[in-house]
Amino acid sequence: MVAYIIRRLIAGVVLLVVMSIVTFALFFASPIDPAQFACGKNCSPAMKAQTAASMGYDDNFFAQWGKFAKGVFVGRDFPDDPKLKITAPETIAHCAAPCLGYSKERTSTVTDLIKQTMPVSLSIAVVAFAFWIIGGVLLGVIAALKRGTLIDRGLVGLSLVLYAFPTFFIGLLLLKFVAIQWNWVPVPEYTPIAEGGITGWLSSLLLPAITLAVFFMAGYVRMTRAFVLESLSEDYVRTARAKGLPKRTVTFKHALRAALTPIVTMAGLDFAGLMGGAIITESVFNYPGLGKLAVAANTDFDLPTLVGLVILLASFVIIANIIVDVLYAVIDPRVRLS
Amino acid sequence: MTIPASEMEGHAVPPLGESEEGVAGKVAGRSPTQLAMARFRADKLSMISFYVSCFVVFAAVASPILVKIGVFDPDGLNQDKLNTDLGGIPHGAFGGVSWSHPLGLTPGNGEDLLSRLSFSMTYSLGIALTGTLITVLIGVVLGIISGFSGGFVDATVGRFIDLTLSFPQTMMLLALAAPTVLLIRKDVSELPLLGFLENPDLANGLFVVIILSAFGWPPVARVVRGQVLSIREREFIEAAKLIGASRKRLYFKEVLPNVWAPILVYTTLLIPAYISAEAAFSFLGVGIKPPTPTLGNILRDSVSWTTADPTYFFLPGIVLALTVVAFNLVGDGARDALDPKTHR
Amino acid sequence: GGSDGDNGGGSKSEGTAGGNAIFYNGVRNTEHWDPQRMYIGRDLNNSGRLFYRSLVAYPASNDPVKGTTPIPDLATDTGTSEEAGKVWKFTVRDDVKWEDGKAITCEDFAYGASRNFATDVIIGGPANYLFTYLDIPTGKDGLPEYKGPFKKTGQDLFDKAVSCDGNTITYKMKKPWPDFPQSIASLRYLDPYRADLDKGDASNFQIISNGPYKLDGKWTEGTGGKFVRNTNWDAKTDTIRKALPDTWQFKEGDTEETIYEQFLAKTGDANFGVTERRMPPTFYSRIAEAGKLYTKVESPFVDYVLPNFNSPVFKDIKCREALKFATDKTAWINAGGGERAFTPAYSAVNPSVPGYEKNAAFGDIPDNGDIEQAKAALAECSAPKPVKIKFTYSGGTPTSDKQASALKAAWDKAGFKTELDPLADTYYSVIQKPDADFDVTWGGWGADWPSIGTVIPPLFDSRINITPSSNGNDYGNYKGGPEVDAMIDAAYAETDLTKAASLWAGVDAKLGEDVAYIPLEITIFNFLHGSKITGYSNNVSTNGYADLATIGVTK
Amino acid sequence: MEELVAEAHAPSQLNPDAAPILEVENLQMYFPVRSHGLVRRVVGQVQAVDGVSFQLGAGSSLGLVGESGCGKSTTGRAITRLYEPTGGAIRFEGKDIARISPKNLKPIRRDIQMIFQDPYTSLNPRHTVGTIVGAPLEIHNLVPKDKVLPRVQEILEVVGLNPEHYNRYPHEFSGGQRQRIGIARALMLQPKLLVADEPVSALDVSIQAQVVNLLQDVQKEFGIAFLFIAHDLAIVRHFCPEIAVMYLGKIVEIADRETLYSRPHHPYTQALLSAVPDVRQAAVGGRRERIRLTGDVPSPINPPSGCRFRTRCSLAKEICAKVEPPLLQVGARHKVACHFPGELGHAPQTPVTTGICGVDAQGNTVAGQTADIQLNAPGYDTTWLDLATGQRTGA
Amino acid sequence: MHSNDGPYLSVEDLVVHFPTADGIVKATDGLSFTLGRGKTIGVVGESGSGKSVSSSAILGLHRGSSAQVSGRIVLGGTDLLMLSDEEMRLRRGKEVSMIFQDPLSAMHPYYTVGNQIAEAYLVHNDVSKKAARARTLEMLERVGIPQPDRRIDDYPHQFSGGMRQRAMIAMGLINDPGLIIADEPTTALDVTVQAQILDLLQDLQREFNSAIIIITHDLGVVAEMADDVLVMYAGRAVEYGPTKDVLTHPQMPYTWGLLSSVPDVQGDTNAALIPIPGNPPSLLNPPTGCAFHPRCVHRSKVPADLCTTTLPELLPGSQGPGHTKRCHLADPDELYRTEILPEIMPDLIVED
Ligand SMILES: Nc1ncnc2c1ncn2[C@@H]1O[C@H](COP(=O)(O)OP(=O)(O)OP(=O)(O)O)[C@@H](O)[C@H]1O
Ligand SMILES: Nc1ncnc2c1ncn2[C@@H]1O[C@H](COP(=O)(O)OP(=O)(O)OP(=O)(O)O)[C@@H](O)[C@H]1O
Ligand SMILES: [Mg+2]
Ligand SMILES: [Mg+2]
Repeated sequence: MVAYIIRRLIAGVVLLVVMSIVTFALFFASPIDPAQFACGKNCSPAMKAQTAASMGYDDNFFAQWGKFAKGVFVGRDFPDDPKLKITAPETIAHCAAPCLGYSKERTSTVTDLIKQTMPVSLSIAVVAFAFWIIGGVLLGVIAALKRGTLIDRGLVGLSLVLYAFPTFFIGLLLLKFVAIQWNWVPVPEYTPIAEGGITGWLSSLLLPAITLAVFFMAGYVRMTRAFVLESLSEDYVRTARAKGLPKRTVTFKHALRAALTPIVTMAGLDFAGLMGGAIITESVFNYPGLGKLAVAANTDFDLPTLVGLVILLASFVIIANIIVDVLYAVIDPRVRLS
Repeated sequence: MTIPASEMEGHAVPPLGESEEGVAGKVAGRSPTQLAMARFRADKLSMISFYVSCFVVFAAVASPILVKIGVFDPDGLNQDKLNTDLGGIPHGAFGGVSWSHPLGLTPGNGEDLLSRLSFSMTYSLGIALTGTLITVLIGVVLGIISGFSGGFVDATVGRFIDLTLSFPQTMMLLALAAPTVLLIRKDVSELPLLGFLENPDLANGLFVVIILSAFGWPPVARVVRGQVLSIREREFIEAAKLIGASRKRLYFKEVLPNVWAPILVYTTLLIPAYISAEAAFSFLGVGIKPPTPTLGNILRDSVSWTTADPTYFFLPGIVLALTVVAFNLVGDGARDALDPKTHR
Repeated sequence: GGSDGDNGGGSKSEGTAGGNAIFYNGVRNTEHWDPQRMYIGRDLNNSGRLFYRSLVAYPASNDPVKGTTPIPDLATDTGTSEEAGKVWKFTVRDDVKWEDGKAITCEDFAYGASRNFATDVIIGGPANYLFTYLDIPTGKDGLPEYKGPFKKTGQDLFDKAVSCDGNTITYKMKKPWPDFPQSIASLRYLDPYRADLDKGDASNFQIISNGPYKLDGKWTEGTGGKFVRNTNWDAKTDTIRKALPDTWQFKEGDTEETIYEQFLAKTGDANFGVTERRMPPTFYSRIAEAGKLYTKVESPFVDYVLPNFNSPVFKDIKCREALKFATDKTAWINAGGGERAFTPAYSAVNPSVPGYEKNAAFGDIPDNGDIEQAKAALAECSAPKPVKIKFTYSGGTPTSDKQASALKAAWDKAGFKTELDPLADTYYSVIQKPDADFDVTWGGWGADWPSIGTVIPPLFDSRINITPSSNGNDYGNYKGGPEVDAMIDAAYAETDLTKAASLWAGVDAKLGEDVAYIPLEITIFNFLHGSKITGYSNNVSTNGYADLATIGVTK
Repeated sequence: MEELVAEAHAPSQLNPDAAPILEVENLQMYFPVRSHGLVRRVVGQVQAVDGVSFQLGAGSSLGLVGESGCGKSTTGRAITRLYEPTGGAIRFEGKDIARISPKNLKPIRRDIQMIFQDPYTSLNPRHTVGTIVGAPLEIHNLVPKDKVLPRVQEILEVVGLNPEHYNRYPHEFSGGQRQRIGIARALMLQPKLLVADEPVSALDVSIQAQVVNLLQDVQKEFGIAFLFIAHDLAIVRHFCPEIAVMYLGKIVEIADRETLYSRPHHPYTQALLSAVPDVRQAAVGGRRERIRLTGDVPSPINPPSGCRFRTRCSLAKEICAKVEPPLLQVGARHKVACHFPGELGHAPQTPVTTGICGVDAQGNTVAGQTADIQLNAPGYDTTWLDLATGQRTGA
Repeated sequence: MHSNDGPYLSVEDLVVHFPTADGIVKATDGLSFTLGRGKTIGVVGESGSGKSVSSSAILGLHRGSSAQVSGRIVLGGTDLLMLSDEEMRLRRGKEVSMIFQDPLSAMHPYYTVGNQIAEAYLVHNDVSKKAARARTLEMLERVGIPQPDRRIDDYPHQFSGGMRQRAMIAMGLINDPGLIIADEPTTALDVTVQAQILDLLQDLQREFNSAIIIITHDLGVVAEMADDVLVMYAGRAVEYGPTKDVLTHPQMPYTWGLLSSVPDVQGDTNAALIPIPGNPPSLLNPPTGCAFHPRCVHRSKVPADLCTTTLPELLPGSQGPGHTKRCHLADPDELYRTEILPEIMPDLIVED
């Protein structure tokens, strides 16, 4: 097991390296000049050249990647100009390891930006995850148990309809009506636990989390329903009934348990994806998370932030993948013990 | 309508030694596909959804023609029919419903909503279908190759899948949108035969298609690979090897027909997902740009007119929901029909 | 300019001190709080009203003249000029302090000015004016030979141009700059700066206040920040800022819809809020509902389209004229919200700028265009018919897209075949490329201070704009040639502001003849504010935006 | 009618003089076992088949029986060259095909065919019967395209299917009928050897006989040799004049039907036979006397040393753990791999193999003595070890 | 044959119908039999003849599905079909228990064997977990699992096929049920393992004096295990009686067919296999009259078209009242002796 995890971790690191090279290559091939953006609107060629030099954009692709990779381990200075270090060291931004780059547009290291925005995205992801997993699995089980009835059709139909609408649509409506016009909840504004306590934090996340949860829940209702139906027809469920177990035990302990494995797998990866910020939801509710940062960074083509974010999010997914695989082995003794 | 298989086993097939049943003429069997189609037809909800989907497809195909011959005018302005003092809300009830504009007008410019909704199908469905096609194509090819070859090839494709999945899709979508579209319009369109990509709508549409398929294929590949893995183990594959079948025959004659069903199901479910995706992308300003009508573009505009022009707000939403739900139900129906197990 | 709307300057009731006010920045984030880097009207106004004081500033006034006439702020007077405006001297008050209690010195001003020259660090600001005027030689790369306080290259050149003598700071110019104080009052680029706290790039969001409020904690891009009272600010030294609320919360990222729904719902914190975002047309039907919260005022901005002089089509004056005649301002305005949102413009210069004249080239054309003349001109246009053109504009909002398609409809009616090319993120980077592939583009501008000299040269003087890799603000790649260059120089040289204004008007007329641009409209600001706001006024001195100097809140 | 049927499906009889069509010598088939470690190196081998030798006469049948996982199918698959054997020789008509390249395999394919166990997975559900049965002709380009169908119908007739049903799909047929389709496909190329891997064990009892009879008919009509794999001892007995019993990858006993079923010499064969429930017991009531085997079959990854059966054998002695018993010929057509071979209850007290293996009774190597017969040779010698006398005798 | 106070289990006119989209599947149609404590009944028949469905009905497993179950299933004096779902549940696993065919799929892969067995004990007995575990260990020991204290925490996939079946038996017997239904308990196993399991079942039956219904394809298993045998065809019993009687003097052509289509390990190697022609009928539209008539080679020996039109009653034949059959043939014994037996067991003729 340990060897297996180590093997997966090494593979993950390799994947991350390849992934970062591909990312660099993609952005390097871009016909958009990042220096132009970093330099701003009133920018002469000379100014642009200076900016490019200070950000290292004037290097070739491999050198840029090399510097980035080095920065991750030992940190980096922006600009890395020995002369300036003497005349005005205070104007040099030091980006400590693990350095994912320095954003000239946001005048901050990418690591700091991520530190700032990450808690928000994580909060939304956690609460939304709780909503959709509990809601999706519960409704899915109900639909499966009431198969063919009006309840089943209603649940599946509703989840389909909700799924049909893009998140921004649902989010905007929730914001406009539930929060503002009907004033059932305050207009969501991210409140960290440190400020608002658990309840403040939770209530500030209500609408964005519901928006996201609705989107994901649709899939989970259908998925859970299908898996539970499948496992209800398994022989071991028949065995459980033949033992005289109460229906609840049969459903939850036996049928759902097996159905949960693929759901957990899916959920783990979905959650990892979400940690990287629900771009649309964060935009709709003006939540200063990774997703909004990504949108902003994209607006001014803030290359270091974009690249940093992409690589960070990729590592989330890769790690989640490993965790899910390990989890899978933990859940399923057939995998664990073979 | 369905002839139960067990009945045939009982009677239609002559038992050994009974020569009396010398049925004259050819007895054509019903292929699994035909049976699935019969099952599908028997499901009312699926059939209704199928008709709705067909109607949508019809609208998508017919709209450009109707625009050409002047029946539809999605870009025609009717500002004179708007109340400019109220920010351009159409005069008249229900968003300016009239004989010439059966679904009313859009606020602001007074374009014909029916024309726009109908024409939007051409783009939205065009993107969804092309995206699905490419996604499935990549997925199927890689899935079959990796599933059948196993070993190194399989591992490589597996890593490639991991790599693809590790990219944050929406972020890449955002970050690559502008540069890629620029690239397509500038450089790609200079290639022979690709001149049409200079058109911004096509270039933007292509970009969405590229993103959808670039990130959409791994699940297809996984599904197909899984199928191929199990089919590879079936004895009929060994039987085929034993009669000396070539690799080509194994792939295309023995394996491929057996993976069609899951592919088809996946395809039908991918289309509505991509229609929704296009709508979501347009919120981020990615994809075909307004004023060209796509479901996403219209919805994005209409969602801010909730109170000012409720007709304009509701109609596009209903059309999108109906389309996506219909396509999804067709997919569900196809799955049930193709996999009789779920029928039980 | 000034107030000519329904409610003009808004409520005039005097407020009382205390309470917490909110400013909604909206979806457009503040890019810089570094005084030398700011160039967005909203931020220039707000910072000047709350935490950055300059040598001179505009009083809070709705009067077109009073509101644009500088009064002393950190300086003891409005400055004295010598050599017909080539030398300017200001004396800094000795009773003003930074937020940490240190006195504001003349050196701080000199240092602030020097930062403009660090063109690799202090990016984005209006330093161009200093490069044009300040007596520092220009190097081969077109940039001043002084490289700013970080590199210190050519420091002596700067020290000669800007010097301190006790509390008196002297600025030496290459050529006369009669409205120099107005530029100081309008922009923040000659604000003082603390050399000991300067971290260059990293100071972008650092606020070293000398006004009534100081930043509490950090500024977070995309979220905003909170301003609290600066105890080292002495109200006695300041005649402009009332500083009524105890705190000012700046919020970034909300959409217009969210902000305005909240104003209308009159619930929650938004009651204490004001914004710079204009009311979207979707809310026009609910203006009655808003009652006194609604204000409307003509803005100092003008929107126009620019034919690209590098495009094969619009190289030809006839083609440009055809476009001019075909342009339907009314349709554009209607698509954007109607008369409530815009009023037709007849020059790139806003009527509020002194010396404004209707540009003859555009004045006589009906607002909805002249299709016959357009067709006639197009017939003479050398481009192959139908004339295919590409309109690249800053899209991304449903309204801008609607306006573009309205414009397209009109142009197409005259015989053009228009392709719409909305760009969101990449807009400026695309159109600033001289070889960019578009035929028409969109632009909007407001004078940096009430002088046509801050409109025409920044937009159309090819010498300061066009370089091999960028066209600066001259998106149409217009090159006036020696004739126009000479006219511009003459206008600059004229020290009598009234005379100068008429010279500028001449330049504008020439631009009209060349169809260097086609004016569309003047934006009308439609605003709502929170119901608990007092002293709300869309002052001329703050470009028609809410003047935060006078605003208070009731509890 | 019954008489006719009975006559038609007479079981094949042993023809000792038939020329061998297939000779398998010391066949080995190992599957690598990979570790879960950092590097997935091979950590072991599943010794699925380990040194199997036998001979099959033309037109004859050899039965292969044994418990699940003992390597029956693997042997069959290696012979049809679905697997490439790890070691040993497979001589088909005298030619070793064990290592033949895939390219040269194609002509062999025509001669060696297989009938599969599972009638549900052995037919491609997306092909019509005509396609399935006609495929061999197409692939080998044996007849012109327009002649394929008549040929298919002909063969369908032979296996007792309605020839008009050529364009039906497998799912429209019952299990027994599907098995007939599979047989038809195998017959299409007129093979000389058919490997039937549990051809009836997936079928309903009432259908089994149909298929078994058909196979017998086919064998008779076309003179096909059968390698008949099954775990049902009764069916094998019915079908094959000669039977090999496998245990854990090895043949433990091979003999003609009469000998094997009435005088089995290997304790495993004896246990196996005694475990089969018998309908005739109804007349007596209660259970049959049986030899109770304890424990499970060991893993083929780590087979026991010496005799692989010793862990479950009541006769096992020291020598069994040390020395692997050779497949010793103890009758004209009877070989057994046991140190203590003998009829039930008559096992010798001392190992009979000491001389042959060159060891003493405890299994320790005796210096100077070497094995004096060639082990693992397919087929039978003219002389054998007479257990009663301990001498080599001949016919 | 049975004690005076009536049989332990008595199934009367059991009907199980499944309404489906294509029509009603008559899986079991009027099945009756009785079983005393300590006795075994063997149920044989082709695939799809309704064996499993009938036994599931006894356990009440069709409750909650769309199946229509009618008739009477009297177990120890109570009609199980009259019980409420909850009352039935409390009897399931306690008074009646079932051993399934494929123990791998019949056990939950995620729970340990011990857990699953203990669960069956805990649900019917108010005892501590510890006590349940002790009881589980005892049962595992009893069914012959070596080192039960080590294996109790293993998962099903870690057990071999035979051990899994033993564990299933332990699970079925842990509450000392009066009736055990074993649905093809050895079909997936090798002969040697099958022998072990059958031995075990018999030992346990003696120990607990339980009644066993054993469902199988294998007439040999029935011959060795069962006191009575019930031959099913198309949802109905076609022959029913004491095993010895039925297997030595079968009176129904279908039973003959079953006997003649499997060879015998001890019989004459020259004996022919006589298959039953054709295929089992559809339960949607079972043939009229005797359901077996389309496959019956002796049909011609019955006058008129009785076989095709009239369903024969299950009536005692020449072998006494305990041996019933469903056939129109006038003298099946004679037919069997003269025509069938010489073919399939020629060696037995002399004895007879
Ligand atoms: N491809 C393979 N890779 C690894 N091990 C294999 C493979 N095929 C078979 N084995 C192993 O080889 C052994 C023999 O398998 P084989 O299928 O030949 O047995 P069998 O006698 O046919 O059994 P059964 O009666 O269950 O069909 C088994 O232990 C099996 O697990
Ligand atoms: N839930 C159900 N719905 C419809 N038909 C069913 C259902 N369950 C069983 N059947 C049908 O009832 C018939 C009898 O099935 P059953 O499982 O009792 O057969 P069996 O005798 O046990 O066969 P096998 O030997 O294959 O186990 C079959 O035709 C089956 O298809
Ligand atoms: Mg096998
Ligand atoms: Mg069954």
